[in-house]
Amino acid sequence: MILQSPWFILFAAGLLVVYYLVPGKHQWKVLLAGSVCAYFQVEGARVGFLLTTFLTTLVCGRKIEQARERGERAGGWLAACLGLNLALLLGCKGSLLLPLGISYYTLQALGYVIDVYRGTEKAEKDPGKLALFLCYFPQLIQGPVSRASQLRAPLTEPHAYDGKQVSFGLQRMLWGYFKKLVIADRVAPAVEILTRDQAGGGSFALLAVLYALRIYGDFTGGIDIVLGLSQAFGIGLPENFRQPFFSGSVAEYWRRWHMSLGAWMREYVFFPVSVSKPVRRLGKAARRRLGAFGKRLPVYIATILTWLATGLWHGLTLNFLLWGMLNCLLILIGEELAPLFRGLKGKRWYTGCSILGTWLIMDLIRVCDLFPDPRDYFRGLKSLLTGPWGQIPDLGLSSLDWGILALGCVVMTGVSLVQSRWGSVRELLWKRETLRFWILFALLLAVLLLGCYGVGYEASNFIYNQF
Amino acid sequence: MKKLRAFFCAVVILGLLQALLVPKYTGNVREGNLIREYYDNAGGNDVIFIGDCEVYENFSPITLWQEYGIPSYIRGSPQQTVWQSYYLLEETLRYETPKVVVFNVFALKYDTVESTGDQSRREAYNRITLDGMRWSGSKWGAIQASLTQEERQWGGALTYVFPILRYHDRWSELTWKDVRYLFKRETVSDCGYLMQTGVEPMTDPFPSPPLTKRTLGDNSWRYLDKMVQLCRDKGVQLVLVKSPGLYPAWWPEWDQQVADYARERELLYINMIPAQEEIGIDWSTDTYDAGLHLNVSGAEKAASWFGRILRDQCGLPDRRSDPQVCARWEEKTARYEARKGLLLEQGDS
Amino acid sequence: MDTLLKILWELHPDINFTEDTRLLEEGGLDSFDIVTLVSEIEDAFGAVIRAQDLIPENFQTPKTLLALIRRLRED
Amino acid sequence: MMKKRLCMILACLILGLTACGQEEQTVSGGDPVFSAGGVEIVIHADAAPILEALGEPTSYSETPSCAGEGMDKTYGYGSFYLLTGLGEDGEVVSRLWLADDTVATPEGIRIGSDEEQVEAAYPDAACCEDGSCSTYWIDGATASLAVVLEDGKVTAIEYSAAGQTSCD
Repeated sequence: MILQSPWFILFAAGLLVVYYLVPGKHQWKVLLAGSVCAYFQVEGARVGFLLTTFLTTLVCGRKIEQARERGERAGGWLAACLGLNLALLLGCKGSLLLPLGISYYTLQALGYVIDVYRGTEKAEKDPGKLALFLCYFPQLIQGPVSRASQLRAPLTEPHAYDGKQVSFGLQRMLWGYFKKLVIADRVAPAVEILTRDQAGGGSFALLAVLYALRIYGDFTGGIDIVLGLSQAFGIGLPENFRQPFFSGSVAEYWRRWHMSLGAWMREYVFFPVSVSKPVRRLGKAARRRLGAFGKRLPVYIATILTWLATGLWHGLTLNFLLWGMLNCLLILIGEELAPLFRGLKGKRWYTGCSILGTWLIMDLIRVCDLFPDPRDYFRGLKSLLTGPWGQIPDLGLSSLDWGILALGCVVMTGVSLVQSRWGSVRELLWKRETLRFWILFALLLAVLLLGCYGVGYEASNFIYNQF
Repeated sequence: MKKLRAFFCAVVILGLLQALLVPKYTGNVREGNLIREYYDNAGGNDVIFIGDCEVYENFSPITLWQEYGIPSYIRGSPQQTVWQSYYLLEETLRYETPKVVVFNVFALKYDTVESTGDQSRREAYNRITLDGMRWSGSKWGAIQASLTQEERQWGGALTYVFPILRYHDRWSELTWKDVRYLFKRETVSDCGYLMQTGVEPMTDPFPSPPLTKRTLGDNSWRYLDKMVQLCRDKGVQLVLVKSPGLYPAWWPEWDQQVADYARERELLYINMIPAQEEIGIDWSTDTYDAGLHLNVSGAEKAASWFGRILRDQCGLPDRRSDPQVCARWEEKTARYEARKGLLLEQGDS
Repeated sequence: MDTLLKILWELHPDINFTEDTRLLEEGGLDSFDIVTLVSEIEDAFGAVIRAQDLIPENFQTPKTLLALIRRLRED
Repeated sequence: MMKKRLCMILACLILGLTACGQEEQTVSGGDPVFSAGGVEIVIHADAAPILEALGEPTSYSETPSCAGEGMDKTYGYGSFYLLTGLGEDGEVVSRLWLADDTVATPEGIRIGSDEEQVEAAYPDAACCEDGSCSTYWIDGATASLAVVLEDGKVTAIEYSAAGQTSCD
C-alpha cells in the first residue's frame, strides 16, 4: 500500500469512521486491526520480520523490567534484543530487501527497550498495545520515528470526536498530497534522467536543485499525510520538519529536517557515546595533552559515530556512508568556525547568505543518494568547476510542467514563510469559512488534476495520445 | 445551509470536470463508443453478436435486415476477452432475450489478462470496453475480471467508478470536441457495426508467429461454459462462429477443439475461414487493412452468407412483415446508407 | 551556583546567564554544548551525568541543572 | 534460564530467516536472451538500437491491432522474425521467433534439435505435454522462451512476454 493509492485513502477513511463509532476504550483496537490488515496486505509472508521484532521487544522489555525490580542486572536481555534487531535491520538493508517500515519500527522498538532499561518507560504488559506501537500503519510507510514516551499514551487513550482536529488532519493530508503528487512526482522522472545521463556541471547543478525539490516534496509531503491522518485520529505525533530550508547552518538544518530521526540518534547514540566511560576518559586524557581541542574530542567522536549510524541507517552502501561523513564534516567545521561569525548574527544579509549557502550545500550533499558509486558523485562535483554548463538533456518536462513546478515552489515557500512568522496556516484560516472552503477545493482540484498519479502516467506513448 | 450549497457546487464542478476529461473517442479510435451505443438500441433484436473486432467489423446487421428481415445488434469491442464477452452477454440478456447469440471464438486464445498483450495496451482496451457499460453487477464483474496488475495497484475498480482518477491529466489534450460531446456523443456505429470503407488489398501473407500453445486455456473454457449456461437458462440458442480473416492465425488445432466442444454441447459452430471462397470474399477489394479485417463490402458479403445460416439452421423469422419493426429499421438503413455514401465520398477525395 | 554559571558563561560568552535563564531557548545550548557541559560539571562537581539524565527537563534552567547535580551526588 | 533465552533467540532468528528466504525467489530469474548481429535481444527491450544493429530487414509488415493503427511491426531477417509493439517509451521488442535451422539460441538449440539436446540445454525448463507435442517453457521474470517439439524434434522456437506460458 502506498500513500497515494486510492485504496489507502479509502482504507483510511473507512477506518476513521469505524474509529469514531466504537467506544473510546476500544479505539486503539481498531487501529491495531487496521494496521495488522494493512501490513499483511502489503507484506504477506514477510510479516515474520515485524513479528520477530515484536516478540523480542515484548519479551525483553518485560524481562528487563522484572530484573530491574529484583535489582538484578538486565544488560544481557538488552544486548540480546538490540543485537538481534540490529542484525535483522542490517541484514535486510544489506540484501536490499526491505519489509515495509523496518527502518522505522526497528528504531522505535530499540528506543523502547532502552527506555525500559533506563527505567524511564514502563514495560508494556498488553501485547496488543505494544504491537500497535510498532506497527501503527500511517507511520510505517514514511516515519516519523516516534519515541515510546510520545506515542504510547496517545495511541491507546480514548479520543472523542473533535471536528476541528479531524478537519485539520484532513487538510494537512491534502497539503501533503499536493507536495507529493504535484511537485515531487512531477520532478521524479527528470531527476532520473539527470542521474542517468550526467552531462557536466550545468546538469549536475540542476540535478542538485531538482532532487532537493523532489525529496522535500516527497518527504515533507509524506509526513504531512502521516501526521494529518494521525491528527484526524486524535493522535498528535511529533513534528518531523520545521521549515528546514530556512536553516542558517548545517547543524541547524539537521535540527529542522527529519527531526525525529535526529532526536533518536541524539538520544540513543550521540549522548550515550559522549558520556560513556571510555570516551570521557579519553576526553580527560586529551585535554591534558592537547588543551582546548582535546576538550572537544568526546563531542567529535560522538558526532562521527552518530553520523556513521545515520548514514548506514539510510543504506548500507558506500554513498550513504560518504553522505553521512560529509554531513558530519560540515557540522564539525561549522562548529569550529561558529565563534568567528558570532558578531554577524542578527544582521539581515548574513542571515540571508547563510540560509542560501546552507540550502545549496545541503542540495549538493543530498545528491550523493543517487550515485551508488561515489566516484560518479565526485565526477559530478568536479564538473561543477570544469563544466560544460550548457548541456542539459531533455528532461521530458513541458513548459506547463515547469510553470506548475515554479508555482508550486512559490506556494510552498509562501506557506513556509507564513508558518515561521505566524504559525499554523490552518489556524489562520479556521474562522474564515468560505475562503477556507474554496482554498481547500482549489487545492483538491490541483491535486486531482495536476497530480502525477495513476495508471499509465509515465507512458508517454500511451494509446490515448493518438486520439 | 451555506455550507451545503458550497458542497453541492463543488460536487457539480467535479462532475463536469470528469465529463470533460473523459475521452470522447472522436478521432481514429471511434471504437470507444461502441459499447455505450447499445442502450439506445436495446430490445427487439433477434440476434446479438458478441466478440472482438472480428464481429464489429466483419458483419453488417443492416444487410441481415435487408436480405433476411433479421433484426440484430453487435456488442463488440476491440480485443474483447472471453470474460468481458461473458459479462456483456449477461448484461445484454437483462435488457432483452434474443433468439440467437453469436459468439466469435477467436478471443478464446487469450487465457489470462496478461496473455492479451502488454499492460498499457490491455489497459486501453479495458477502458474502451468497460467505460461504456452502464453500472450494474455485470460491469463490476467485468471490471474485476479484466483489471491488469498495474491497474490493480492504482486503485483498480475505483478508477472505473470515478474515471477522473484515470483521465485527470488529459486537460492538456482537451479540444473543442470534448466540450461539444460533453453530454451527448456522436453515434459511430450502425447497430454496433463500425463501418470501414477503405480498401487495402492483401499482398503477401503476414508472417505468423509459431504455434506454441496448442490447447486453448482453462480460463477461456470456463467463461465459455458460463456463456453456454447463461444461454441455456434464458432459452437462447448460442452459435459459435469464427469470422473470416487471414491473420492472426486461427490454428487448425484450436479449430478442432472448438468443434469438439460444440459437438459435445450440441452447439452450432461455423468456421467461416474455409468458406471464404463460397462467401465471395475477394482479398483484393474486401479488406481495409490488407487481410486482417473486412471493409463494408466484405462485411455485407459475410452477413449475407451468415444470414442464410441464421434463417435456415436457426429458424429465424422474417420480420419485414411487421410494420413497426419495419419503420424502425428503415430509419436505421437510411442512416447506414447515408454514412456509407459520406465515407466513400471522403475516401475518394 | 556561581561555579555553574561560570562554566555556562565560558561556553557562551555572549549571554548573560542567571539562575533562571532558559538554557535551551535563551541560552542557545545545543547538543554539543550539553556534552561539553557534562564533562565540565563532572570536573567541577564530581557528578557523573548519565545518558538518561540528558533530557530537556533537567536542562531547563541552571536551577534545575543544579538540582540534578545535587541528586546525582547524593546517590 | 540461559537455555531458555537462547532457544527464544534462535526461534526468532529462524522466523526472521524464513521470512527472508521467501522473498528471494521473486527477485531471481533473468529473461531469456537471443543474440544476433552482435546484439543481445530480450523481450521488452527498446527496439531502436536493436533494429539499427540488425540492419535492413528482408521483409517488413505492419499489422494493425483491433483499434489504433500500425501498432505491431514485423521485421523479417530471413532466419528469424522480430515483432515490435508500442511500449511505454516507444517501440519495444514484443516477440521473436526463429524461422529456419540456420540460427540457434545462445544455448545451442535450433529447429531440428532433439529432445535430449533441449533437456541438456535447458535443465530447468518446464515441459507442457500437449497432445502429440510438448513445449518446453523457459521462464524469466518478464519474458519466456518456448521450444516446441513434435515427434521428438524441435519445430518452433519463440521468445515472448511472460504470462502466456504457464502450463494449463
